Amino acid sequence: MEATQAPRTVGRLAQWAAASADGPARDGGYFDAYAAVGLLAVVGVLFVTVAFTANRLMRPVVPTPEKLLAYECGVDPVGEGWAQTHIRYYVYAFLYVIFAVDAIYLFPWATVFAAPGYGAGTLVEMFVFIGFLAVGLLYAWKKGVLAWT
Amino acid sequence: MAPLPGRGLAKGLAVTLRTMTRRSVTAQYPDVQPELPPRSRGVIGLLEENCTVCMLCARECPDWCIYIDSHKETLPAADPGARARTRNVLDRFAIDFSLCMYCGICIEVCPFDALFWSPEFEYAETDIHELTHERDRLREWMWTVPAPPALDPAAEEPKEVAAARKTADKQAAAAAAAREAAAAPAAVSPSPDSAEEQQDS
Amino acid sequence: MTLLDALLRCVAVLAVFLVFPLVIGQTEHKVMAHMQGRLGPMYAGGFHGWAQLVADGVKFAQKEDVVPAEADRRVFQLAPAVALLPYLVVLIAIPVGPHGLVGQAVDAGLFFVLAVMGVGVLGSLMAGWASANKFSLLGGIRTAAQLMSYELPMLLAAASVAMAAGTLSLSGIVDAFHWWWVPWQVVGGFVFFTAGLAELQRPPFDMPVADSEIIFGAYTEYTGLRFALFLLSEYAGILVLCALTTVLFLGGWHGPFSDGLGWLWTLLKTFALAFVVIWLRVTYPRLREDQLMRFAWTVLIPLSLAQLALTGVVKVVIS
Amino acid sequence: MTAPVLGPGLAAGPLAAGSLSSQGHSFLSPTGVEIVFVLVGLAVLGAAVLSVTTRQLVHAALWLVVALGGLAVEFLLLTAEFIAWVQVLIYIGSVVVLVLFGLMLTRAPIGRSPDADSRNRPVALGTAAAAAATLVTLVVDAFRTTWVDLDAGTGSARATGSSLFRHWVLPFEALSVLLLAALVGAIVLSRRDGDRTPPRPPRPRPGRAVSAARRTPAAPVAPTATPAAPGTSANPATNPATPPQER
Repeated sequence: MEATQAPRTVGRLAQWAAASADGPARDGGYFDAYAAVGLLAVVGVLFVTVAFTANRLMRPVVPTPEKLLAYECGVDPVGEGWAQTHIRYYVYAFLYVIFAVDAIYLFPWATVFAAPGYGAGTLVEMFVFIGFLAVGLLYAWKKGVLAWT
Repeated sequence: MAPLPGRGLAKGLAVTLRTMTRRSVTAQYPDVQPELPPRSRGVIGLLEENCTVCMLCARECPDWCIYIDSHKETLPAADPGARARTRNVLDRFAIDFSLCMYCGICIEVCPFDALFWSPEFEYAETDIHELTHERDRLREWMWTVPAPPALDPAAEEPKEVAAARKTADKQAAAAAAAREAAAAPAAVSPSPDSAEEQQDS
Repeated sequence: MTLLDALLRCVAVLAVFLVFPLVIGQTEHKVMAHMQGRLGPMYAGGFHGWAQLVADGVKFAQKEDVVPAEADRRVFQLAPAVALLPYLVVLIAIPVGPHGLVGQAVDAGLFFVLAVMGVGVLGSLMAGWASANKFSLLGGIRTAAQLMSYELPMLLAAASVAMAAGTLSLSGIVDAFHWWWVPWQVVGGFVFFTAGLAELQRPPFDMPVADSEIIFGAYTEYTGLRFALFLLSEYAGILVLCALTTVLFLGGWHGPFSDGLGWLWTLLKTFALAFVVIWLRVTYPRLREDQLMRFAWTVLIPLSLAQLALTGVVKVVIS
Repeated sequence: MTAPVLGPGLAAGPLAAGSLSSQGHSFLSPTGVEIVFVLVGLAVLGAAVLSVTTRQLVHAALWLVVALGGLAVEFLLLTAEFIAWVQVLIYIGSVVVLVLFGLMLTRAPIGRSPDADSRNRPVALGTAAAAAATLVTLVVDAFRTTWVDLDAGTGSARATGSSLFRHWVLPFEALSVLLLAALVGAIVLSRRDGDRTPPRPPRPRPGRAVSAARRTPAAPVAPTATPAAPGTSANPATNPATPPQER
């Protein structure tokens, strides 16, 4: 298995990283960090574009009506490209959105609750918060929403 | 109910892990030829000389994949007084292996031992029409038919052998009787036929 | 940091992104084969078929790109890129070794990673909808439902680690790691890894692509390179998930000689987890859709909430 | 590393855009961050306009993704790191997925939906313009030429957490009640008949008729619009998510 890059490259990476230090929160480092992320996104988009373009040059284009039909295990498609599905899925979506909003609050809390000046009080506050939602989850459970019909 | 929850899951993991450490059973086919059991049903070979165009095979074939064409030939009479005899001459014998389902009925019904199973199996074609093989190809496969496997030590004697032996014994007995009878007058040499027959069968 | 420097890092990340998933995919070919008593690919490249996936890639690149006549052309074509790119972007923030050996340290790293990974599912949704195929659509719907059920335990488990470390920075989390975190966070690790598997739609959670029911889910209509990109995104997802689990729950680069060989530890742990992913795929049958949902909501979420409580209490007690 | 403040005119690349020192601000010499901010803002605006004008339902949702993603970038540029990723996680990762999910569950035809246009364009345009005018006036009036220094870290999770748990604990707890209410509401809405069916019925014994509400899961592929799983699905009239079944 390739050790990612040659050790030399790893060393150089380490040097750069050391140069940029591990405190990206410092002024300036913040923008640099996200600029690098943005740059990577651009590189990724470039990669996909190049791949698609190269693919367009290489591949054959021989469309036939049969080929362009929807694939349904080899038989001619039945009806349209839509099928009735169970509504039950949707309840999970509701539940998720609500719980996700809840989970978001855990993150700022997680970073501060053990810091001096917060401690047990903050812990209890969060437990109250989560407790309310756990009650909601229990309610959903009791109502049989979580079990499939 | 398993005594410990998740025990079945762990067991499954153990099975796959154990299999991974074992030797795999894959045969590397094109590099290593498979060892086929005797009487493998690979393809059907034709021994043309034995075929009398009786059409039994074609008629018994469940999916009608045997094609036989023939014509009659008149043989001039051997003796001046005899009638002229007719003989069937095979023009075409073909098996469509895209239809054949390898049931082996044709081989079973052939009364003259013209058809044989050959273990040869590498006759794939890119076009389905080319899977109809004519008699020259079928004849080539004939030479790949292995000798029949030896009988089990305690096995009953095949019928043909038994019949041949019976005949041979009878003839031998007859010859012996004749020898005894002719002991005084003149010695007649025993017929060589009996020995020959025994060998043939 | 200069632009060139940043660019080099990006290229390095891209290289990792293109090579590692192939390594994982090849490992999957071989491990799966041997677990099933087979040999797997043996020819491509000579030695035990090591170049099989490269050959696959070459093949995919030359195949015709079929867009169904009824499909929404643009969305259909764009979907693989949407599915793929989030994993690439995420990869930059995952620390490999000590002393800042990371593509780019991001302060809210954990949060960033979780947020961006969630975007990838849009690709599957787009593919499912745009294919104009009812099986694709069902696959898309199942993908969405699965994401919604499993994102939550994943978030909660990740929050537990963030609580333990008191930071959202991935490097910071690894820095704060002690060996006793492993037993402390083991439930969270289990939940995170399992939920991640489900989000990647890996067996046994591969209901959205269940071939015996809905052909290949959202990817049914895809051919050639676009199909390959979807597959690549799945394996890149495995890489990201295993690397993240390593960083969050297994201590990342911590291990003997971690000063010099830290990156090796991260890699080893990541690949060990990738092996587990493959192992699970070979071992377990697919869960039914209702079992899948119930598992998330009645097992994983309560477990992760319990882990949160445990983490919070222990943390307050020891500090 | 400290980002060197390049000459104002040269600071085009986002990499060079580091600190915003308080002196020398002018609309005529924007920093890199400001330029990027404006560009992304234009992109967001464009995506937003497309999302409300397109006739294709799913395209509208996808343009919304672009707009929301652009907004996340804007938050990032304003150093509101935490909010930016919340934006991605909640809005793109769950709200839009919810919207797409709903569209797929009901019917999202490929191609234009002629009934997607409510013919209220002038009214909508008027409302939008009025709202925009109000907001812009408000913001401009409130800040005028004030320059806010953007320090990285002010929008981080830690900062958010400390202000949340120091000063805003009560609203935070109230929020949990709100979320609980939303949860219960969602469940009640989607299960009108929740009282009729026991939450966990005993396993149906062979020979005894299974109650109509507890059929085996309806086959996922049900191309015909049967009133799926009688008794359990919501009343189509009350739940927007239910596809139009009776035609």
